[in-house]
Amino acid sequence: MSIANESFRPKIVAFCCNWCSYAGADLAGSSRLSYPADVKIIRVPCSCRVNPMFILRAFERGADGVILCGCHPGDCHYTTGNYYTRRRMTLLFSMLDFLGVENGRTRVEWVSAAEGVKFSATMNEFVETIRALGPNVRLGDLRCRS
Amino acid sequence: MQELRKRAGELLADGTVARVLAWRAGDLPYNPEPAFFETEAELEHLVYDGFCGANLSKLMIEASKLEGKTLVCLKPCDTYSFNQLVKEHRVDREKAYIIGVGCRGKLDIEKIRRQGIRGIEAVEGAELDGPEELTIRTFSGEKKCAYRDAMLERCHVCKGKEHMAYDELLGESRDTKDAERFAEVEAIERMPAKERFAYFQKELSKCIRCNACRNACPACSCRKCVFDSTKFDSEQKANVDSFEEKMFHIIRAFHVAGRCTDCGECSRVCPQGIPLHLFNRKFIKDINTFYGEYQAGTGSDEKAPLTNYTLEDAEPSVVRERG
Amino acid sequence: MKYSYYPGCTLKNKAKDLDTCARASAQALGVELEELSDWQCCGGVYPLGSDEIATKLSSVRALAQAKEKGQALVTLCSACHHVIKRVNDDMKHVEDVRDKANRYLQLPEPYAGETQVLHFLEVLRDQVGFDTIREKVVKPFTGVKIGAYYGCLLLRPGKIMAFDDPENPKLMEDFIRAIGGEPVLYPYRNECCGGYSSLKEKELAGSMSKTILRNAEGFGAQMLITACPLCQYNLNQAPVDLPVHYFTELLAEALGVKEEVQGH
Amino acid sequence: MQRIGVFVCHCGSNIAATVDVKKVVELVRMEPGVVWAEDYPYMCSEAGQSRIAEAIRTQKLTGVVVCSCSPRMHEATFRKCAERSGLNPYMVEIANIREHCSWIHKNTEEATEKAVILARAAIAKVNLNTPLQAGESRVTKRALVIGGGIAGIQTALDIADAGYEVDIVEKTPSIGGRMSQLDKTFPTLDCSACILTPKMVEASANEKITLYTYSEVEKVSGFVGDFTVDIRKKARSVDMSKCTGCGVCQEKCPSRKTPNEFNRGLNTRSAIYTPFAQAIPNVPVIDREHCIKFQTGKCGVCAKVCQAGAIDYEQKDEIITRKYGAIVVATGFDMIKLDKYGEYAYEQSPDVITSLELERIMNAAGPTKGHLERMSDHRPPKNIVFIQCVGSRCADERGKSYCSKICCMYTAKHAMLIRDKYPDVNVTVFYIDVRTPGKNFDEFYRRAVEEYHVNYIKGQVGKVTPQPDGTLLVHGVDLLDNHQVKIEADMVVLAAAIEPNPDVRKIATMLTASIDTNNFLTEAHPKLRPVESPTAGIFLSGVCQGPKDIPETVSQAGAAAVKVIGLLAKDKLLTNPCTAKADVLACNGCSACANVCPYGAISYEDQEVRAPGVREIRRVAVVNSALCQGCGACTVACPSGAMDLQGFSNRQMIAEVDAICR
Amino acid sequence: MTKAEKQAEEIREISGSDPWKCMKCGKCSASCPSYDEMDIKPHQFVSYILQDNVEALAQSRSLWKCLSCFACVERCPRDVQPGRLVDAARQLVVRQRGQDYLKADEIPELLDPELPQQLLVSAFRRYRR
Repeated sequence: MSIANESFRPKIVAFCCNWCSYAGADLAGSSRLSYPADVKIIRVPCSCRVNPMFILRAFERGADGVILCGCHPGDCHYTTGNYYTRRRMTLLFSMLDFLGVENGRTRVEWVSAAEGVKFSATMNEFVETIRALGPNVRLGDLRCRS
Repeated sequence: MQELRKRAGELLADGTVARVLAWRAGDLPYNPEPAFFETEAELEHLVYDGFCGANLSKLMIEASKLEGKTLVCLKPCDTYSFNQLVKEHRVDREKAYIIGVGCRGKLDIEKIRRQGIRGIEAVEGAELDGPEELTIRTFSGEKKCAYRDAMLERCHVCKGKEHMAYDELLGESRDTKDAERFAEVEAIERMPAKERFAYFQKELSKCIRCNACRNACPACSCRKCVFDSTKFDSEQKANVDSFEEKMFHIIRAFHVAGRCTDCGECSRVCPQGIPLHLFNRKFIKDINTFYGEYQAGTGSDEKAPLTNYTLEDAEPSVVRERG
Repeated sequence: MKYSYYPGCTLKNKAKDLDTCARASAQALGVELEELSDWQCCGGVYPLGSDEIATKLSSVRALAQAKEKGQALVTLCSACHHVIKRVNDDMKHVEDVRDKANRYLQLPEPYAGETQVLHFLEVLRDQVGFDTIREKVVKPFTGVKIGAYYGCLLLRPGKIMAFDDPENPKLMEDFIRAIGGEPVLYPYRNECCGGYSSLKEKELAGSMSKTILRNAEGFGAQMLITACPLCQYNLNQAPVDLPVHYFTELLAEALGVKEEVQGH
Repeated sequence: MQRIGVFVCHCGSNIAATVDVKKVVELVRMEPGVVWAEDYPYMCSEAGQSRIAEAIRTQKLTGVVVCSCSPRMHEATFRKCAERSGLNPYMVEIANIREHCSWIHKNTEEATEKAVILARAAIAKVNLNTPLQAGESRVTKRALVIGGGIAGIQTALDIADAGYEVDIVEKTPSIGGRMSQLDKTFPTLDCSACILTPKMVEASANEKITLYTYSEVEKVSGFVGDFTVDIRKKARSVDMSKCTGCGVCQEKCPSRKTPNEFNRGLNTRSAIYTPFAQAIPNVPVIDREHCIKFQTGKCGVCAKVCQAGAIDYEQKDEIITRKYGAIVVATGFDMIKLDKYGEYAYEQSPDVITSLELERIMNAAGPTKGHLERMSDHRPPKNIVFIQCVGSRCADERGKSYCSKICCMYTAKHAMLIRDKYPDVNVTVFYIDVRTPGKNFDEFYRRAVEEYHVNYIKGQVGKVTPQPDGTLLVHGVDLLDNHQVKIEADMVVLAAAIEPNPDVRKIATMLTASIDTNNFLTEAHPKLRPVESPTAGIFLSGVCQGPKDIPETVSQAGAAAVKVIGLLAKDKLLTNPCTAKADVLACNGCSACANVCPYGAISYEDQEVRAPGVREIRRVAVVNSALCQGCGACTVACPSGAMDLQGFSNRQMIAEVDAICR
Repeated sequence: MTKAEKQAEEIREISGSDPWKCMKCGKCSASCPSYDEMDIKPHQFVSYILQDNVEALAQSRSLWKCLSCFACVERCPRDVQPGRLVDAARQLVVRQRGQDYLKADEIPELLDPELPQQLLVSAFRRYRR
C-alpha cells in the first residue's frame, strides 16, 4: 500500500439491520474487537429498508464506500427482508460496476448478532479495500454534466 | 391506414368506443404524434406509418379515467407495456379496445440523417405495406435508403410479431430481429472498468434533464416522480448540486427494473441521442442471468423479479467475484 | 475412457506387478492408461513446508501435461497419489505456490490445478463401477477372506485426499467384494506401517507392521491387499505369515488377464 | 425547527476514557436545532435521567439525543424518561458512542471525532422526527408450548398454575422428553422417572393444560398477543377416547422389528406401541411405516384383540387452528451423529455406545432390564472406558465448537453408579478438563474419584481398535504422566456432544425467531433477557437455547413461564408505532409494496383523493398498523416514495447519511 | 523480536498451523505411532512453539521419528495439526543447519535387495538437505 493511501481516511457508511448486524456490531464493541473509526453505522430495522437512493446519496455526499449488513439469508427477523435486499443490491451493484465504478466500493455482508468477530473482520477488510482503492472519484464524477 | 381509419370510424359510430387513441401527422413528414380522436370527421388526420414509433399504452392511464372505452392502436411491442400497466393496476383492461396494428419495424430519422441525407422534405415508402426501400425527397434531390437500414435500434432486437393483448388485429406484422439483444451490453461489459466509466460519463454528460425519457416511458408512470418530490430530500438541498442530476438515470433504471418491457421509447425520444435503453437492458440481462428468463408484459401473473426471491439467489458478491 | 497415467519410480522397478497388472486389467475393463512422456519422480513425500516450491515442480509438470491432453491423471502408488493430489490442491488454492511454480516452469499456459487427480481405485469405483467389474470377473476369489490395507497416504488428510472416510474407509472392501472375495474389516487397516522409518528404524517399522498383520490375521484375513510398494515391503518384512499383494494383482487374476502379464 | 437537547454519557470511564465528552458537548452545541447540551457520568442513572427530564421542561425541548451505549441497551429507558417528562418518546434518538465508538477505538482524537459525527447523525434525524403514537392490540389469554420434555412440562405447569390456558405440542406419542430416557440424575442420584412421572401426570390432569401429543406445529402467523397457529395432529390410528391402555395390542402385534427409538435402537418394538410404560397419554400409536396392515393390507391383529374397539385404521391427520398470546419453544436436544468419528469405532462395534445408550442399559425398563452388559455378547464388562468431549469443543466440521456442559457430570454419575453396583468393574475416564461448576457438583466428581476410585486420566483417546477376541483396545495418552496408555476395555462409552433438536430450525423460521450457527435459539439479551427471543411473544425454555442440565432447565422453564404470565396478564399491548404509512397522494396503486410484505399488512382501497387540482377515486395502499412489523421492504419496492416508514423515514435516513458524509 | 521468537514465527508460517488453537487434549499424542520414540511428544511440540523454544525442538529426536502418517493431522479436533509443526521444525533445521539424519556413507549397509526405490527417495527427502 502506498503512503498516500495510508494517510487517506475514507468515509464509510455501514447500514446495519437492527436485529443481527447492529447487534453484531454491539458484540464487536463489547468484545473490544476494533475496526477503523472511518466506519459509521446507520441503524435500519432491516436490510430491506435500505433504498438504493440512500447508497447513491452517500456516494454523492462524498462517501468512499458503502456496506450493508443484514441477517443471514434464512434468518431475517422479518422472514424475507434480506432476500429482497439480496436481489436489489445484486442488481444495483452490477449496474454500478457496469458504469465503471469500482465494484469494491459497495458490499453486502450477512452478519448475525453472534458474529462480533465477523463484523469486526469484515469492517477491517472493507476499510482496507477502500483505502487501497483511494478516494471515490468516479461516482462523484458520474453526473449528467461533466 | 385507410382500413384503420375505416374500422375506427365504425367503432366510434356504433358506440363501442368513445374515442380513438392513435397518431396524427406532425409538423414534419416524419414526426407523427399521439392523438385522441373523438369524431369520425377528425379521423381523416389519423396516420399510421413507419414513423409512428410512439408507444401509446402509457396514455391509457389517463384514458382509463374517462367515460367509455378508448380504442387504442398498439403495435406488438406496445402490448407488453400495456399488459404491464394492467398488471400494476394503472390501466383498466375493460376501458380499452385494442386494435393490434401491424408492424414491419419503425423508423429512426436520425439513422437516415446519419447516412448523409440532409434537408429532408418527404419520405415515401414508410407505410405498412410499402416497398423495402425508402425514397427520400430532399432539397438536393431524391435519395434512397433501405427500410431496414433506417430502423430503430429496438426493431433490430424485435421481441416478435405477436400481439400480447388485443381485441382485433389489423395488418400484417413482421419479426425484424437481426441482432443479438444483449450484444451492445456485452460489448460494454467487456471493456475495462475505466473505459466503461469514460463511455458513460461521455454519454450522460449530454443529458439536459429534459425528462423526455421519463415522460415517454410506460413504466415510469408515477403520479409524482421522486425526483420532483421532497420525499428523499434533506434540508441542505440548496447548498449542493442536486442529487437528481447525478443519479437520475441509475435510479430511474432501478425503479423500472423487472417492469421495463424493453420497448426502447427512452432512447427513441432522447433529443440528445443517449442510448438510455442500455441501462434497462443491462438490468434485464442480469435478471435473466441471476433469476431466470423474465419478460415483463407477457400477460402472465408471474411475480416480478424484484418483488420475488428464491432461497438460492446469487449473493451481491457475485458482482465482485466475476471481476 | 482415456486417462493420463503416472506410474512413478517404484512401479518401473521393484513394484512391476502393481503396474503391469493394472495396465492389463485396465485394458480388460476398457480403460485406457496413457503413460505420460518423461515424467519425473514425485519425491515420495509431500513437502509440508508451505514455502517449498522446487520439490513440487515435478508433480506440477505431470499435472500440466495431463491438462494439455485434457485428461484426468491416474496414479497407482499411494505415495505418488498423495504427493500429486496435494500439490494439485496447492496449485488450485495457494496463490503463492501457484505463482511461484508457474514462474519457474514457464508453461505455455499457467497451471492452476485444473487437472483431476484420480487413484486407480477411484477410477474403478467412480468411472468403471464395481458392478461392471463384478460382471467381468471370470475367476472370482470366492470364499477368500481378504483384508484391505489402506495405510496413511491414500486417506489422510481426509479433507484434501477426499478418497474415502479417513477413519472408516470402505472403498477397498467394496473392491474385494467386486472380485468375489470376502472383505475382512480390521481396525488397523488405516494405521501406519512405519513408512520410511524402515530404512533406519527397522525395529519400529517391524513392530508396527507386526501389529497390523496380527490384527488382520486375528480377524480371519487370509491375505492383505495394498496399493503402496512401501507398505508392501514393510508388511512383508514382519515375521507374520500373511501374504500381502497389490490389489491390481488380484484384479488381473480375477479378470483372467494375469497369465498374459506374466507371459511377457 | 426542533429544540433539541443533547446528553452525552461518560458511562463511567467506558466512554469518557476514550472520547473527550466535553469536546463532544461543545461541538454538538453548534448543530442546527440544538439548544441544550450537557454531559454526565451515568445518563441512565436516576440522577442522569432527572437531568434529561429537567432540561426537557426548562428548555422546552422537542427532541432529545442521548450519546451513550447501544440503543439496544437503553433506548427504552430514555424514551420512558422523555415520556414521563411530557415529551413523545419517539422524539428521542440514541447515538451509540460506546459499542460503536469508545470500546473499539483507542485513539482519543479519532474516537472523539467519530462520536461527534454519530451525534450529528442522530441530531439530523431528530430534526425530522415526528411524535408517534403506539397503537394497541389485544392479548389472547392462552399460551402454546412447543415440546413436551421437562422444560415444556414445567413451563406449562407454571403458566397453568397462574390460571391461564396452555397447550403443549409434542412430536412423539408421549410427553416426557429426554429426561424420561434417563436412569438416575446427578448430583443426588435420584431416579429420573420417579421425579419426572408425577410432573407428567400433573400436566395431563391439569384442566388448564391441553396435550397435543404426536402432533407438530405446521404454521404460525400473527404477532405477540395474537398468534394463530396450525397444529397437525398426526393420525394415531387409535381412538384416544376409547383406548383403555391395556397394552394387549402391543403384545399381539406381529411386526416387532422396528428399532426402538426410546431405547436408542438397542432393541426393537412392535409397530403399534407406546414409547415407554409410563407414557402419557397411555394410548399407543400405529407406526404406519412398519405396520403390516398399512404396508400390505393384511393383518389387523390389533383391531381384533382390542376389546375397546379403539383401533381406527381410517384415522386422518387433523389440523387444529388456535390462537395464542405467547409461544414458548422447548424443543430440546439430541446427541450428534457419530458417523464421522470412525476412530472411536462406534459404528463398527456394538460395545462402543453413547452415554444415552448407557442410560438405557442401566435402566430397569431398558433393553437389558438394568443389567450392565455388552450389547454384542451380553457378557458383563470388566473394563469400561469413558471418552469425554466426543464432538464437543471442536474447531473442525466434524463436531461442535461449544462445550456440551452436561457430560462431565453425567459421566461421573455413570462411573459412580457402575462402581457402586459392580465393584469388580474397572472404570477409566479419559478427559480433557473436568468441568463441574454447580452446586455440589465438584464434590460429586470428587466422590467418584475418592470414594469409588474411578480412574481419571487427563488426555484424549486417539483410537479404539476392536480386537479379534472381542475386546476394545483403547489407545489413549496420559498427559500428566507423559506416556501413551493402552487399555483393553470391553465396553467404551462416548460422551457425544449434544445438539439442538434438528426440527428447531424449521420452527424458528415459522416463528421468525433468530437462531445461531449451532442452531441454538438466540436470546433477546445474553445476560438480561435470557429466556426471551428477540421476537416479541416468543420465549425459550431448556436446551433449545443452549446446553444445560435438568435443574437449570427447570429454572429457565419457570422463568419463561413468568414472562408468559406477565404478558398474558395484560389486556392490551402497545404496538410498535414505527410502521409503514402510505401517502395516498403519491401512491400509484401498483401493488409492488403488497407483493413484498411478509405480513399481509398492506391492502388496497378505492379512496377519494383530494389535492389541489385533483379530486378522484383511486386505488391506494392502506397499511394495517397492527399487522405491520416495520421492516420497510415496501418502502424500497415503492418507486414513487409514497410508502414510507415512520421512525425510519426516507428523509430521516437521508439526513443521517448526509450528516455522516458531511 | 528475539531470534527465538523469530524462529517460532517462521515455524508457524511454514506450517500454516495456529498453535494458539490448541486445547491440550492430547489426541495427537494418543494417536502417534512413534510416540515412544519421541523425546518431545506431539502435544508438547505445540507448547514449545508457543513458548518460542525452538532450540529444544531443533535438538529433538522427535524430528526424525515422525512418520508423516498424518494421524494427528486428521484427528486434531482444534485444527492445530501438530504433524505440520513437526515437519516445519524439521525443514527449518535441515535448511538452516544442514543437519542430516541420514549420512550418505551409512546407506549401503541399510540397503537390502527388496527395498523399494520409494523408500530411499522418501527417506532422503525427509532426513537430508
